[in-house]
Amino acid sequence: MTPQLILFIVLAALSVVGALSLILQKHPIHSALSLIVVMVALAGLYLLMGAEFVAAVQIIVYGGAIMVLFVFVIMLLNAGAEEYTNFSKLAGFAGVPLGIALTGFIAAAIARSAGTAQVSGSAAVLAPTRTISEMIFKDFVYPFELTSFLILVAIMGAIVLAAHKEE
Amino acid sequence: MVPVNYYVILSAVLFGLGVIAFVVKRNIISIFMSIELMLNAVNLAFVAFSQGMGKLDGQVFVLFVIVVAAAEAAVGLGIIILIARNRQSLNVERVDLLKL
Amino acid sequence: MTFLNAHAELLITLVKIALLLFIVLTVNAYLTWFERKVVARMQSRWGPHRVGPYGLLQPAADGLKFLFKEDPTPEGVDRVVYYLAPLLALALALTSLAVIPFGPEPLRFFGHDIYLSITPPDLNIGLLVLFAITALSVYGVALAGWSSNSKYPLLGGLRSSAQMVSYELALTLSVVGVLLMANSFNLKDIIVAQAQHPERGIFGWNIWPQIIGFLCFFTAAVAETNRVPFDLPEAESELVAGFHTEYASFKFAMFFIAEYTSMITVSCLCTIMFFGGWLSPFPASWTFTHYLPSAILIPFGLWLIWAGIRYETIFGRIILPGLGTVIALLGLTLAVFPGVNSFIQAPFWFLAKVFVFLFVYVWMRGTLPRFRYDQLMSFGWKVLLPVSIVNVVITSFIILLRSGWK
Amino acid sequence: MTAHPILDSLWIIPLLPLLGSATNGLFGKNWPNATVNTVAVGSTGLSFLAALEAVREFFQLPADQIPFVKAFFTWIEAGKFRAGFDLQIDQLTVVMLLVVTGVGWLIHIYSTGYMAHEGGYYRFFSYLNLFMFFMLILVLAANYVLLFVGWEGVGLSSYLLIGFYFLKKSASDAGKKAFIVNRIGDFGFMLGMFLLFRTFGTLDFQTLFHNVAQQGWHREPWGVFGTMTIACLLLFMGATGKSAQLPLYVWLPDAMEGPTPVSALIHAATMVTAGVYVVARSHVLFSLSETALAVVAVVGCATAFFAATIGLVQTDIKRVLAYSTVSQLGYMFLACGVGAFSAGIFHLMTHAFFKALLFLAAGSVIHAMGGEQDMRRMGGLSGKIKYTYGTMLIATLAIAGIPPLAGFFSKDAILLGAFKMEGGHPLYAVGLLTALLTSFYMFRLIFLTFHGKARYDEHHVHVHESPWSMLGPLAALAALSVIGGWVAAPALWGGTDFFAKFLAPIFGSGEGAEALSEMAARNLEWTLAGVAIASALIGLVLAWWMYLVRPDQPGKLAKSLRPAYKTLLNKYWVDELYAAAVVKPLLWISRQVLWQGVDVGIIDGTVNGIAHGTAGVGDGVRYAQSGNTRSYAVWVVIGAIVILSIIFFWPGSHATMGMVR
Repeated sequence: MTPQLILFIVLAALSVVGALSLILQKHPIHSALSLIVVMVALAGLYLLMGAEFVAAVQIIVYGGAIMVLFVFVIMLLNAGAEEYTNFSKLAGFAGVPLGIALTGFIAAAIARSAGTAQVSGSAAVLAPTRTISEMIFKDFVYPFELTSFLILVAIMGAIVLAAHKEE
Repeated sequence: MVPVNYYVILSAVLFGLGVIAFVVKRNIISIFMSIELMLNAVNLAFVAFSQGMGKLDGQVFVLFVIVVAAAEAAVGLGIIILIARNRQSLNVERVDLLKL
Repeated sequence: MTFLNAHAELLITLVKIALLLFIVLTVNAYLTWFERKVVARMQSRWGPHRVGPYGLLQPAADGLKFLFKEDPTPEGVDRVVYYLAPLLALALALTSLAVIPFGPEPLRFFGHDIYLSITPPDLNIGLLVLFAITALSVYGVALAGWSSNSKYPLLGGLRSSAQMVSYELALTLSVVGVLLMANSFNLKDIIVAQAQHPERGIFGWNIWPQIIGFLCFFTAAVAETNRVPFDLPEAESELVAGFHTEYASFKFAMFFIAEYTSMITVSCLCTIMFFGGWLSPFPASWTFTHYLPSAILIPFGLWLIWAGIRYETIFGRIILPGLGTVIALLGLTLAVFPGVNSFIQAPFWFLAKVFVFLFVYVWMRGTLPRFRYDQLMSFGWKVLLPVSIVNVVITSFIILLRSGWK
Repeated sequence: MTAHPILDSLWIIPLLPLLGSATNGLFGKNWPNATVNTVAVGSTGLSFLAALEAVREFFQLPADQIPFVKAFFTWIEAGKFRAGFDLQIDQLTVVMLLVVTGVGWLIHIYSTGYMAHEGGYYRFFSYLNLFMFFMLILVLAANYVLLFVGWEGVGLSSYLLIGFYFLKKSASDAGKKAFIVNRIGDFGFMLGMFLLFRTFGTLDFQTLFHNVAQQGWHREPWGVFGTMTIACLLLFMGATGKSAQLPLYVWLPDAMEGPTPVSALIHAATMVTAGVYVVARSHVLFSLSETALAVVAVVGCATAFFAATIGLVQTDIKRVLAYSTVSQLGYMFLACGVGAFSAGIFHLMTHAFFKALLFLAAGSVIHAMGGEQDMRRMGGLSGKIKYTYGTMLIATLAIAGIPPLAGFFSKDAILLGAFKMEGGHPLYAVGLLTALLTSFYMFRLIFLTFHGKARYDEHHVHVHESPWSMLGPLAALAALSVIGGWVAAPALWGGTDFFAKFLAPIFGSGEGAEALSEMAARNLEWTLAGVAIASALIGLVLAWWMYLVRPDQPGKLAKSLRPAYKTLLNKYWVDELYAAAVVKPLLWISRQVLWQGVDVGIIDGTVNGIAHGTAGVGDGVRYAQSGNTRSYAVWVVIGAIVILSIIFFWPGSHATMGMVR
């Protein structure tokens, strides 16, 4: 039981609990909060793996921007608790076992795989932030530019969608 | 040191939970959030693999995924706002015309 | 004893945390006092002067008041979130202080290096951590506004979340220039990068090349901390008290402390990134400036003694001279022991700069009017963001030129 | 810079008119006439100049480079079949090229004056340029496929131009008629191409003829229907369609519904001669089949006489010219049939000149008469429109075969060829008679139109001379009709039979070089020429006597042999015959069988059946498409699981998702 393992277990448990409560909570805000918990926990896991930059971005973008947007929209639309309708039960009946089955499959596949590789937790060794930036701006420069274009389009789309129609 | 598989199994579990959430939730926003959850699970797997292989491509890819997720959130929430305006409801059961 | 040696790092960190918390909370308390005094002077009033000499005990009184007031929980609030919000706000605000380095070289203590920051000084992503925390600190306000189940707080929450998300972009972008110049996220490196030419002193700081970046950053930071002139979330004239309308007594105090703490954090950030952190403004060769702290403290202590003797209340006549003596002695010590003197330089300058920024905060509070909401938004998106982007472009271009198109 | 820039880029010649057509057709709608003129006339003029330059360069080519073939790009390639966009230029092409571009250009200029007051000005010129393009493709093509492209293209533009006044029922009907009749011919033409390809494995002229020569294809004697004969006959079928020979001539007279310049350019000078061109082009094949040649000769001869007889009684000035065109084309085919190809081409050229001139002059007359086309309401115009009269008179003399005008030499050459061919005397006799008839009805036209007393209402119709834009081309064509013949003036007339020599490399100097002693040949030619001139003069005098001296004669004559007159007047009831024999049955079949039976019954039935079936299936499947997002999600999950399980439980699969070291 190295301290990393303890940390891992704690964070993993946190994330799983968060995901569960995302499902069980009736009110969207609570779901959002639990999702934020999951994300923070994942950021912790990234740190644990030494991917500090990803961890920071995870919190800044996911936690600080995307989820804020969600919360903002929920507050804006004043969304209430979920209501039950007949079909949804059926979907639940079908979906829950299926999801479990899916999880089981993937887990089993991993179990079958001969993966015993250890994650090197030392961040300083990799100094990833610099390397990552170099990769982004050298090897992945075209995808990078593409994403910038994607964002531009998304912005325009969002504006067009949410803009009030002029009567 | 933690074996990579732990991380990957965790991501699998989270993904499965995301799927279940997608199927079970009724509120559009919650469903959207479950999609984000799945994305996060995948990201976790990416980072785990990249660390395990000692290559950073996985992390770079995660960054791209995050960017795409941001864009998706922007547009998706815009659509959701529209739906809420036109349908006065956020329940997917009531939004089954596949159009606004 | 073995236990101590085994877990020395852990213990030291815990002690440091406790110490920092104590200091920060006290500073917060007296920051309120300072603010009230300064604003009063600006409005040619006395400000607090009943409780204690010069009203020095006013913060303590306020603290007691917060503790003992009734703490009602309104009907129909979402309890979990309602209680969570202030905790979140305060916790995040305090956490952000953890990465701030107050001085370069460690304190030797029983064979342990004790750095003047809670996190180890080689934290590569210090700045990112700060931004992450800032990003999360939206939730405190937003959730508070939502969970109160009341319209003014809701509006306040909406405003604050929108405002914070918008200004966060400018905040982050305006720093990129500095990062490019230091090419590191490490706060320590950023400071060190400004000391490349020790003989230049103040002219080596980032403020000169990054003046635009600084202006953007400071503006955005003020907006992030919901201070005047960007305090719309708690605009009392339109929203009663904004997001914390429904909060009373200590939960309100939490928001209060969180706000002032984030003020301190922002001041620290400005100091570190643009004003050379703990660096002295004078060229390194001017060693005599090392006596500046004592040169300030001793006269101040003497003045305090002199003024204290002539204070009207007995209590004051007892307290103030004592305080003055302490300060004067402190100055004297600094002057006498060269080791202490050289060690104290960095923290001294750091705190001095932070103090200046805090004063600027108060100053603005005293002078500037509040923005209108649409003005706020358009300013953030149409002025701040583009300007900071332009700043980034120019900076990187110049750096590229310097490096000779490598 | 190569020695022959234009030859290396021959495509420029057809391209220019195409550009003009495109420009006018796309943008010309709102342009002033002047602009449209500039584009249309300019493009054709430029291509005329290019053609001249090309010819100049052609003459400088060394003999071994003739014919000059240039492949620009491969158009169709399937198996061993290749049809390229290859252009070719040889002596024959040179003649056609000059005729087409030159006459075409003149007629463009003329049209600017003639069409000035018509609607759809830009449309007209767009079509006209389009025609030029296709005609040039036809002429320059180096293989049958490309030639067929031009062939169909000119058919199309002729259809468009005949139906130019598409609001007039008769015009659109005439257009359709021309199109359909031509299709019949094209059908044969295509069959011929297929047969040729199947036999020789290529459709490029040079390779094809070369193969023929290589395989030492023996000449198929009379009455033998070998491959070559059938192929030639099929090709000739196409030619009859395009060149309005029996039995497919019916469309040409109706084609006069189109504007007069169109009649001049397409239905007199160029397009209708395409058939002759094709026959001449594939003379190698024809000369290998006596049967085919005989058929060509007979058909040509018959058509010539037949059309001439009809022309005798027509009263519409343009229709007279139309029938004369048909009969002149008959002459050309006669020439080809008797193997006097160069004579045929020669007549083609001269005919292009004076027939175009005739039509243009007639157009000028109609223009002067304000749209009147019936000769019975004209007369005495000679004084009023002198230039038109003069030019038209020249043309008439030329076509009638009065020396030394162009028509005389060409017609003389043809008759000579016919006479020299063994067993050709009947053909010669009919040809001679036709010549007489020709001169008769042509002068009848002249006298009815320009002489005698005016038979029109002076008050309503005020005759006026046409603008110079119309008279200029008339003058130019008149000059050509005069001197055009001298290029082929035989030694007999002190000329050096340049034309035949020029074309000799293609057709061989064979024709007319029978074993006749020089002296005998001279005498023969003298006699024949004399006879021809005499017949022409007889026709002239006859017309003069009947229509000027005793204007009451024609009426009497018509009464006295009423049935013959009726027959001629109704063009031997050929149209009615076709209507009864072909059109009605076709209509019946298409209405009863194709429409009611096939279309409604089978096709619609199938389509509707499919539609109903689909709808039914849709009704069934609809329930899967609940539109509920989450149900879709469930389906996706199921699919994922299925795929995973396949990957997973596949025998011997080691699907792993973790780290594989």
